[in-house]
Amino acid sequence: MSNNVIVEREKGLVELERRITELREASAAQPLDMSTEIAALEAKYQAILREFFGTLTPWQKVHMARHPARPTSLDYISRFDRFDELHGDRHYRDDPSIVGGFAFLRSRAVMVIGQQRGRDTRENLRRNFGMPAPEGYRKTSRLARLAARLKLPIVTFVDTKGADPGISSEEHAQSEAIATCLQTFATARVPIVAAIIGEGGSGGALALAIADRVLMLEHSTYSVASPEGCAAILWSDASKAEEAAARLKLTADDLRRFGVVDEIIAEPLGGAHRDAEAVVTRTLDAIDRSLTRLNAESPERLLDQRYQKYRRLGEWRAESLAPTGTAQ
Amino acid sequence: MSNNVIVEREKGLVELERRITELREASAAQPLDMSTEIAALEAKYQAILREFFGTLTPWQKVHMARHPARPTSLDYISRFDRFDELHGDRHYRDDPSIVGGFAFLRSRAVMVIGQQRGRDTRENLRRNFGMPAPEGYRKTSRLARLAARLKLPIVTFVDTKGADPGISSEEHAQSEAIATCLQTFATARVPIVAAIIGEGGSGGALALAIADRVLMLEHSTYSVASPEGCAAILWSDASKAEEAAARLKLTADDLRRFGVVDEIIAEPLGGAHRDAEAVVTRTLDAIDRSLTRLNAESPERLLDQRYQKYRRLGEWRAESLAPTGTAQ
Amino acid sequence: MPVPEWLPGRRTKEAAQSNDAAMWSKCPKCGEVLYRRDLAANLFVCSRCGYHFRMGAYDRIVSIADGDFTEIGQDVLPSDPLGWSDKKTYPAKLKSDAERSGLSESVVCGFATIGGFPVALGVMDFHFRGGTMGQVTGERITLLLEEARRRKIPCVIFAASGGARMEEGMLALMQMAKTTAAVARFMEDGNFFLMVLTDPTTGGVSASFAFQADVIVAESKAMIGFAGRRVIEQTIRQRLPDQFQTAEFLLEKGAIDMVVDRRKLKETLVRLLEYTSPNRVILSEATPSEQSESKWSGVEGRVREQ
Amino acid sequence: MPVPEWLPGRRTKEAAQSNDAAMWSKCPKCGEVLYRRDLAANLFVCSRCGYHFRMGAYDRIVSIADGDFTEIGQDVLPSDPLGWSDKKTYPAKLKSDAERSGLSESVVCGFATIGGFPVALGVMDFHFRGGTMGQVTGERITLLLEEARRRKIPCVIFAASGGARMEEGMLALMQMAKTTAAVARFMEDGNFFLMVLTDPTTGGVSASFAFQADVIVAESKAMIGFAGRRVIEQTIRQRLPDQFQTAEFLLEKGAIDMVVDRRKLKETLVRLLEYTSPNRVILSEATPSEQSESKWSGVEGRVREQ
Ligand SMILES: [Zn+2]
Ligand SMILES: [Zn+2]
Repeated sequence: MSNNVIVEREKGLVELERRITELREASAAQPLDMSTEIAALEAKYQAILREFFGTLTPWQKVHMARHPARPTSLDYISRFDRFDELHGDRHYRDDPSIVGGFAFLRSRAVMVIGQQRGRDTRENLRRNFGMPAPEGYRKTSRLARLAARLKLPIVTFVDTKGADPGISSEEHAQSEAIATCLQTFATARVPIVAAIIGEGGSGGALALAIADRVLMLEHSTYSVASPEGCAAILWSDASKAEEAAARLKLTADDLRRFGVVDEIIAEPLGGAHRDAEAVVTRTLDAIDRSLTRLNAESPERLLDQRYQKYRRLGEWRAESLAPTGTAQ
Repeated sequence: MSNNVIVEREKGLVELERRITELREASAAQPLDMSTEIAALEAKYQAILREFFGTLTPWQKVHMARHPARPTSLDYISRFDRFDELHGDRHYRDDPSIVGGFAFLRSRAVMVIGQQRGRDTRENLRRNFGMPAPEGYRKTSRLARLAARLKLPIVTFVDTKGADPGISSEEHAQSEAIATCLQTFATARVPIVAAIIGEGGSGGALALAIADRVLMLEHSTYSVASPEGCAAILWSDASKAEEAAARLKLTADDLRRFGVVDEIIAEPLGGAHRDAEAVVTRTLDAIDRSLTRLNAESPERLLDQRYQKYRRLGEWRAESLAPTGTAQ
Repeated sequence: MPVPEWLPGRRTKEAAQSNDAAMWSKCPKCGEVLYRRDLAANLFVCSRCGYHFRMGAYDRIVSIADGDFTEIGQDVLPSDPLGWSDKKTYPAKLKSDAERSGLSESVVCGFATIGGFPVALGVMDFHFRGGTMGQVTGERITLLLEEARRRKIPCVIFAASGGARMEEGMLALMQMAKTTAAVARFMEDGNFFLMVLTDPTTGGVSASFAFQADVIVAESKAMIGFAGRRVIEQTIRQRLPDQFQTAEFLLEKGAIDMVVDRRKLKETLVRLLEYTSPNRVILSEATPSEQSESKWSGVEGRVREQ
Repeated sequence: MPVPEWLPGRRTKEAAQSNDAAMWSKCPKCGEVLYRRDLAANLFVCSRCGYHFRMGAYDRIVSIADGDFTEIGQDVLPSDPLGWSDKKTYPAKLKSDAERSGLSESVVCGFATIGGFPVALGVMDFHFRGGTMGQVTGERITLLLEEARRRKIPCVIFAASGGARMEEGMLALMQMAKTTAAVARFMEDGNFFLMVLTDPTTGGVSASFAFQADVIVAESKAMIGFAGRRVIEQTIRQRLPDQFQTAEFLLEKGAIDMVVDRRKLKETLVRLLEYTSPNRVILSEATPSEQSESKWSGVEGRVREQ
């Protein structure tokens, strides 16, 4: 993670931040009025912030989405009014890269399920860097089915590079596990709100993102493959990831335009981690508003609208072809 | 299996059978009329058969049920008009101790599922002596759900010492796998006929035996635990298995009386393996008759009758107790 | 825990003696000598090492319900369908277990409120025939589920069982089918089924209604499995690690939802019931026992409103 | 296999050349030189070692349908939502693939009879963009499933796919959601969904409609998985065994129902359709090709009666 382009830029700010802090402390301890100097430094600091983060390229957004300090699913879930974690796929294993359970959000009982990467190396190892195994997707399906039975709305947090690509994941039918997730969310007769809070990588992210309403953080990304994966697939050269990121249209604005994302949650200058408190609150508010609106719908209408929403996604030329042969 | 009491008795018949065959061959090759001698020997043979097998103790029936030559699930399934095996639990493994798939029985499309022990040592190792792992029960549930979706009746063959009691079976939640089987069969909206063809051992057998109609071969056994297991549990002494067998009421007649079994399929003197052809035909006929009758019922009525059938099983004293304390 | 009026006469002798300050038990894990009265006050958990003693059904009900409990199925009593007899007759075994445990069967079923929520409550007790499931066990649990379904209230069952009961043969095994079918009907209507696995839960109970539940909670260190430890060891011809088949092991293997210390159990159940209650509200942060005393409500299905 | 009237002009150049007796292909497995005409007659299976060559969509349809095929969705054609360009523009890639393969997208959908049974038939083709799923792929498959649901007939899909198509970005990925939802609706009505996995089936196709099917058949030795082999090898930093991710491997791992040699495939599909047909009858023991010729029926949903 040390070659994160956002983290690199932030290093340039550290010295300035330190100097402002020192000056403030000095000013407080001494009778000298240093407010002019402080204001000047802060203005400079803000100018640099704007220069560094005012406009982010897709590649920079990829790194923002992966920023080690970016709020993770549990940072959001811990701000719910209450959370009781449920574990396990009931068959083989509890996959720590998926966190889920009952929760109260603004006094509303919900089922919350999120992909959870680690906030340090040790946790990352335990949580497999947020890449779920089939057991994680099966836990997800189980909790979603439970929510549907008990008529609890479902809230998901999406934050994964993708599904785990290891040997045992293949042996345990990763494809089937993801397909079952997709089917479960497509047919669950309760409102579903998904929030793309970090990296939304490929089918492994989509498995938690079929929803009546999809929210996305301003600097999150969501793409058909990771830029590295895309570059490897198309050009057999993962180092062309920046180019791939530019082409993939993986930013919130792009996806809002395509209709993949319904609402964008603003982030502070420099990214969600610079004011996690505010971002989390804003996100939970948006989820709550969405749920209030969705709760007004009948399950039938909800399901039908969900179907139509995904049914319509995509664009194509429709032209009557001169038949190349006449079918019998 | 060499200490099978039925097999031991049969050894005593081999010499007699050999002599009858020899005499027949000699009679055919020579002008001498030996029909009197042959008839005498055959009469003696029949007398011994009756003496050996005319009345079987529960313990002898246990061994008959375990007889290595006794027809197994595949011996029945192979006499269906057609069979296409389906494999796997879609998650982890195909368990060869469960065999299942689409079949035609007397021109009726069905889903057939059976517990399959080996017919020799090598097959027994492959099929885990007919003791299903959780993956086998999950395959069973999957196929039963598939049958219910496609409105195919379900036919099961029960023949197991019990569910596999190994380490990985515990690790893979054997309890959950069996419970899910029970629930699937209890709620499947299609006719179900189960045939207890060999040993019906405990919950591992019941997992395939919740049915609208339960058939049982005359010398099969079906019990809450294997006699060895029962003796070990109650008396910490597996060698008292014969005593346990006598007490457990595990014969077809006992179970017919209790209402656990609906119909008994007769076996030839000496057991099903002495005329497998006839026993298999008789069993398939009985299954076919049952399905014809059950097909006439609506799914709702079928389900309700199935519920009531198991609802009523059991007997108890019902007396008004003087309350030992008054509840609030 | 105040002792409710209805309780005396229903508890095990051992538990009843817990009012006698002079009686003591020794913790089998750490060896600590614990006075019965203190032990009972601490929910039968060793105050030194946290070891969970097996708990009697009525003690359990007192520890979980808000003080109310209306029992059902007491008039359903065991018979002897197989005419079983070994060292003793089966009726004699039943009689001595009844005397020792104060129970008429291995499960006590009824209706109560937990944290103000009306629930159907079934509690198995290892002290009666090792918690084995016989016909009466199955019948009482089925009655409970059917009535809970009628009332549309959650069902909470505490499992503690050595499996199906040998002395009732196949009729005992058939209770797996019967209870499973009753659970399926109960759940199909969208009702909440909450299971608490206590030490030990194995065999026919584990492989039927216990693992059908929506949410499965297990008490710390409880032994839970399908096959008994001895059976597995005989099969594989080696000793199993101590951790095998514990609640903590099962949590890691994904088989259960959570492991809870008994002293936090009521609080946990109340929280879980809150999520699934028709009137979903968050209770105040008061402890469950305080709540349950202040918000006690009758058993007849009145839903707590706020 | 007689060539149906509608076929010419729809096949790949390579396949079309198969009538030219002089053209040959070399078996990549055993090195045998195989004349195209013989290879096509043998369903593109090496007559020496049984190696299954990848098959064009129309060749597949000819080998599976009874001779009839009514295509749908041909007027749904790919666009360039991302304005993609790398070495070539995306439209240019589409154009060259269309020329090379004779296809307008990676899937051909339509209605046919198989062994007399009317079915919805979708066939993916690796020769067009590596069988990747783009918006048109998803739209055509969805149209097929919706119409099959309306007609209440089984749906048979042949998968061959490298996953979701990069050049259409998230709109390609969203086809997983779209097709999955369509499959779910189709299956909820009790219709039969039969999947044939061919070499290779991976990624977004594998992890959506392919593994939702009622019955999953795979062709011998087909490579099937979620992640690509290279990706896994990079992750674990070691070479995978050859057997890994083959159809035979998946059968053992319980992921699929059966592995079938292509030369037995039609026969197998007919058998499977018979079990699930509304008029369940057993066909005579005649071989499928004989049956299909003698029992040909129109495409408009007429159910074969007997
Ligand atoms: Zn202690
Ligand atoms: Zn070859």
